[in-house]
Amino acid sequence: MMESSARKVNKRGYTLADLMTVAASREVRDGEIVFAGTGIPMLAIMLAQKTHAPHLKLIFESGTFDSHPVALPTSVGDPRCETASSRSSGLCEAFFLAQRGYIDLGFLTGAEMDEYGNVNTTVIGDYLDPELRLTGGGGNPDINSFARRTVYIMVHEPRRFVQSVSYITIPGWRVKKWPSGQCVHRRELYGGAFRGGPSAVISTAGVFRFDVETGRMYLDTFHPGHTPEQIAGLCMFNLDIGRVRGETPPPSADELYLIHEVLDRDELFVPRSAD
Amino acid sequence: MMESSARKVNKRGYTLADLMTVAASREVRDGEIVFAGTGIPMLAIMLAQKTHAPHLKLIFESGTFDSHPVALPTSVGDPRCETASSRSSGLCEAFFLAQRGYIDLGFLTGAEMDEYGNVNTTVIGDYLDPELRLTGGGGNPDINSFARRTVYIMVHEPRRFVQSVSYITIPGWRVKKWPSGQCVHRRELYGGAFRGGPSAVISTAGVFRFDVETGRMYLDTFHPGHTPEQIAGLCMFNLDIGRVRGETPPPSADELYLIHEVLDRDELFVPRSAD
Amino acid sequence: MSDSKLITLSQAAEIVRDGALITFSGFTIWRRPCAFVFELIRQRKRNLHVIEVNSGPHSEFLIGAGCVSVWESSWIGHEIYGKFGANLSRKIKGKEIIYEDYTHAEMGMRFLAASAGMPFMAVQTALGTDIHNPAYDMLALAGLRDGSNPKIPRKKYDTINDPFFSGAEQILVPAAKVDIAVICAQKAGTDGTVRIEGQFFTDPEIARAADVTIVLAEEVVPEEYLRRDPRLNTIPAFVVDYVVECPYGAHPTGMAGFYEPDGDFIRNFYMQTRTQEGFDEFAREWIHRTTHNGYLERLGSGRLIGLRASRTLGFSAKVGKG
Amino acid sequence: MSDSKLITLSQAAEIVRDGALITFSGFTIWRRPCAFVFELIRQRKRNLHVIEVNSGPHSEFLIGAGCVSVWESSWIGHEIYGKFGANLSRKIKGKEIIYEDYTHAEMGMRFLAASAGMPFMAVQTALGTDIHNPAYDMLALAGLRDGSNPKIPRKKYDTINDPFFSGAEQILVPAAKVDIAVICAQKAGTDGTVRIEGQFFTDPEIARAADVTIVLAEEVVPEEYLRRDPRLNTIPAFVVDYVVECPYGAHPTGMAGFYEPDGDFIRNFYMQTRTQEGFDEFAREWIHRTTHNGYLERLGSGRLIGLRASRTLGFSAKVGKG
Repeated sequence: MMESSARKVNKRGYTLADLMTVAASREVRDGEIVFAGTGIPMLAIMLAQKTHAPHLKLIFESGTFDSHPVALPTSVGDPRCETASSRSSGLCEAFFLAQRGYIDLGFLTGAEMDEYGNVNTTVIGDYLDPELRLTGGGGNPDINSFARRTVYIMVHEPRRFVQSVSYITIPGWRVKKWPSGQCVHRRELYGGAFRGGPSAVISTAGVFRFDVETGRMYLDTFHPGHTPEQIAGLCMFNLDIGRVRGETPPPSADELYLIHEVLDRDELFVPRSAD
Repeated sequence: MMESSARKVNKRGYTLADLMTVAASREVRDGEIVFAGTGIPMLAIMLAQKTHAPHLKLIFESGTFDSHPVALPTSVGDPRCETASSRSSGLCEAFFLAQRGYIDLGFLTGAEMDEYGNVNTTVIGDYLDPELRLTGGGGNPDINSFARRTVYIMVHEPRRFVQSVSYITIPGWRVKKWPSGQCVHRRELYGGAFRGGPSAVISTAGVFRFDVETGRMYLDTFHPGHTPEQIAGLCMFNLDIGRVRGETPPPSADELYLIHEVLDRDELFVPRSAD
Repeated sequence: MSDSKLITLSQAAEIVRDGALITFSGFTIWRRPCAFVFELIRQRKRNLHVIEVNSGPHSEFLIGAGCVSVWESSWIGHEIYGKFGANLSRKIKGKEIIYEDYTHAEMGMRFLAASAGMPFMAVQTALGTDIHNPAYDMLALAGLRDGSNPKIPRKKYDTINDPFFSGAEQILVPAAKVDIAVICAQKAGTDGTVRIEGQFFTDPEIARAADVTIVLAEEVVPEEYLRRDPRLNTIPAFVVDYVVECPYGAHPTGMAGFYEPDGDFIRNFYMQTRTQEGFDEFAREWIHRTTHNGYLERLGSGRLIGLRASRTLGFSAKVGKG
Repeated sequence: MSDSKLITLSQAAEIVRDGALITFSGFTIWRRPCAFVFELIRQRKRNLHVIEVNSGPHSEFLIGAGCVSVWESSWIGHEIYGKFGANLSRKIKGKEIIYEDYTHAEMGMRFLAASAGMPFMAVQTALGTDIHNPAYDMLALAGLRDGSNPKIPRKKYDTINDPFFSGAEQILVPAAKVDIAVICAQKAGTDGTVRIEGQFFTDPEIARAADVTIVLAEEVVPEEYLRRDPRLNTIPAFVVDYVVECPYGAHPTGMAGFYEPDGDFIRNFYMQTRTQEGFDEFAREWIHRTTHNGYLERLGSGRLIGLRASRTLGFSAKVGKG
């Protein structure tokens, strides 16, 4: 996903992929139960487990709970997910736990998002007459619905940060109330099942958060080489940049060592820098 | 349950308990999936497995499927139920299978039954103001609801073969339609979930079956020493004795050997004869 | 974090508030947390709402001691060691307890629903029986379905016509939400992973259904050992809040692979406690003014050795009436 | 009776009628019954209604070959070896296939409901998304929800207000009833007992949900061996109707403990089959006018050995991209 830019090392000695992985890992709090997808999310979680969150519990929707992989799984069906887990079972039990409220944090990747954090992974164009059919939702809508917080990893391009997604696959902060399709706050629709929603987006340009009341995205930190105004220009909606805190904190030497020499030595998800 | 009469051996060399166990075992057809309770039912099933129904599959609601116990379990939670089973799990999975329609035959014991095969194991007297509270239903209503046929083992006394049970714990052929409580045929109430109902009662006096259309019990065979008329006198309802086929066939030497020398050597459920 | 889950039996019982909705592991006379129940009685808990798939000796202890105000289940008895629950029976006759009847499948699905964050599940069992008699919604008659306790459903059951296939009427049974689940198991890891040997009954469901899950383990073992084969584990560590190492914690009920039910003990209890006076005498002898260790000493080594299960068979080759 | 369940791959595929509702084991690129799917394609099955928790290479084979008229699932792709389902995507754009979208949790609960004889199950997921857009009930738009096929529900989903607790709106998802489930597993006993190693995904549920359950096993082993430890078995023998011994039956998807997914094969397939012509060429090379044994010979021993999982680890220490 980040192949074009990922190997470009900046003058500080780390790549954009490094920065994003570390920023994502910092979203995890110690002791949390984290529902993981594959790719950078899994790498970020494993990095957190080896740094500030040694007691996080990693759950895969394929059915393994509290895993401690020794080899990086590249998909959630991989038996590498089972290593040293507390229990290995199946998908239904994973979603029993999730719907019951055990999940603190979900980690997802998104292709297209609107300012309320609604995500489309289903279709480009009209659902009934598509330009391009994509993967569909899989477990992503579930993880987001059941978790207290969801963090997204995204490539930052205007066509991905849109005014309105053509199909809501994964619910954000303002969603559609059926049968009318009227747009309402997530809390209103979920009622007693409301636990939270998208909490952060780590894009190739910055880190974004959401105002829980308005449901709107705002810029929290910008990555080195970007400015808030330039990032606003990379969004098709009116991005709130009034709450920006500054630059995204850089990776530490320890984090970089763990990413490249321990967790992803085979460069499955994060390539080493080109120099 | 049959302690008073069980040791009385008749001139043919077997006891009433032997005759009942064998009659019960003959209700099993080869290859059937049988949901077993404990006591004489379990003994009867294991006898069938060792005689004419070697391919029957024994299920316990505690969660073991297709068991081949080497030691007689005395309750369904007993680890003796797990021996050589195809899978060991829990109660929910047992009832998933049962409700899905996998069960051919259920084997139960009953304390009080009416002419439609409705059984009360909950209370003597008024449910709201009981003379004596009994065990309650447990899995018995479920086994009977889900199985194609249910066979009961019962002591034959007039107070147990009643005109009307004070509380229907296990449904028979004519049951109550709520909220009115109007009496309707089981098929009408169960609709698409209808699979059958009580198919036989093995009492200490004879073997009884049910007319599926009227739902009424009739005498099929009478045990040696009884007559149809005398058995009718042991029922508080008007027993149909017009379809009686004759005497209950006696146990074979092979069956008696299996009961006493192989399956129940410790006389847990069927005592040896007193002489 | 590892060690923080390990507490004592008496600390564990202190977690249970008067009036709590509580459920227990096991099935009839197997793996019931009797040591925990004895401690609840010693601590003189009151107004417990016991809700479980079925009841056995442990429930009879608790009911006989007057700790229970609501019994919600499907069955009570002692299998071949006692025909019914004499204490529940006496309390019902004396109108000292509220009772609510379901079936095994209904109770199993009720716990499954609660354990999966679902408000109900559909079943088609016991249609036409008095279990569904609308006049017998006992918690409603007692005024307990007014929503003041958010874990108690507003109805015993509801019906709906299947909108997808047959149109046939379905029974909806409400989730069995509980404050506390107490599970008696063979092995627990130091982080809480539970490995149940033999049938696991409805224990995975009750563990997830409860707000607080307490495990009494015959053996607390290093977590790493259990994690070598996660497919054999029954309950993931993070579902378990507290672990108590409590050998013979299920006595007089049985523990697959460890010990048989103590049939003589259960039969004597059943016979002795047909009256309240008998129960009180039993409680003075076996429960009050002692501890779990004192109880085991009173039983004596010989008796415990006699109940031993073979580690090869998983049950005793000697105790016939297991 | 023991041996009667053992049949050949081609006999197994013959059981599938044109138009059947069919589902498959596994998860994305793991344990998908590809050898069976290739045989379905050779036998030129038509109008299959594929319904599964998620789709992977096996579904893409079947869809590309024109065997599928309805795709009902939540996801399709090849994980890191291919971004989406190029064949499904092409057929959707060309309006050659009917598609219906749910989520993983919804599909899991749909199979659980069917496997438990329930018409529906309640979930609270994906509220407010277009997955629940009433205008997107695609089977209804195609006229397939008229009751003429009793396994197809009359609605995509329904809603109900929880009558027991909060009163909140619940989504009812209908049971996923299927004619045939095909399961690719590590081990099956001669009577049909299935032992799945690694995560079992939704395989126990699909096995019970189907009218006919067919198992492709890497190894068919004596039933007695599996019955020594029934807690490790995943599906009871009587749920399985037919067993096919079929080594590498999941290739190019992976089999925990036996072999890794063949990433190169999947990536090449994904790249090659962006067009129908590309698919047809792939099918000529790998599917038609051959057998499963021929396919394995074409792959070659070296390739298969290279995919081997370590029997100690359960995965390959060499193949990084497992």
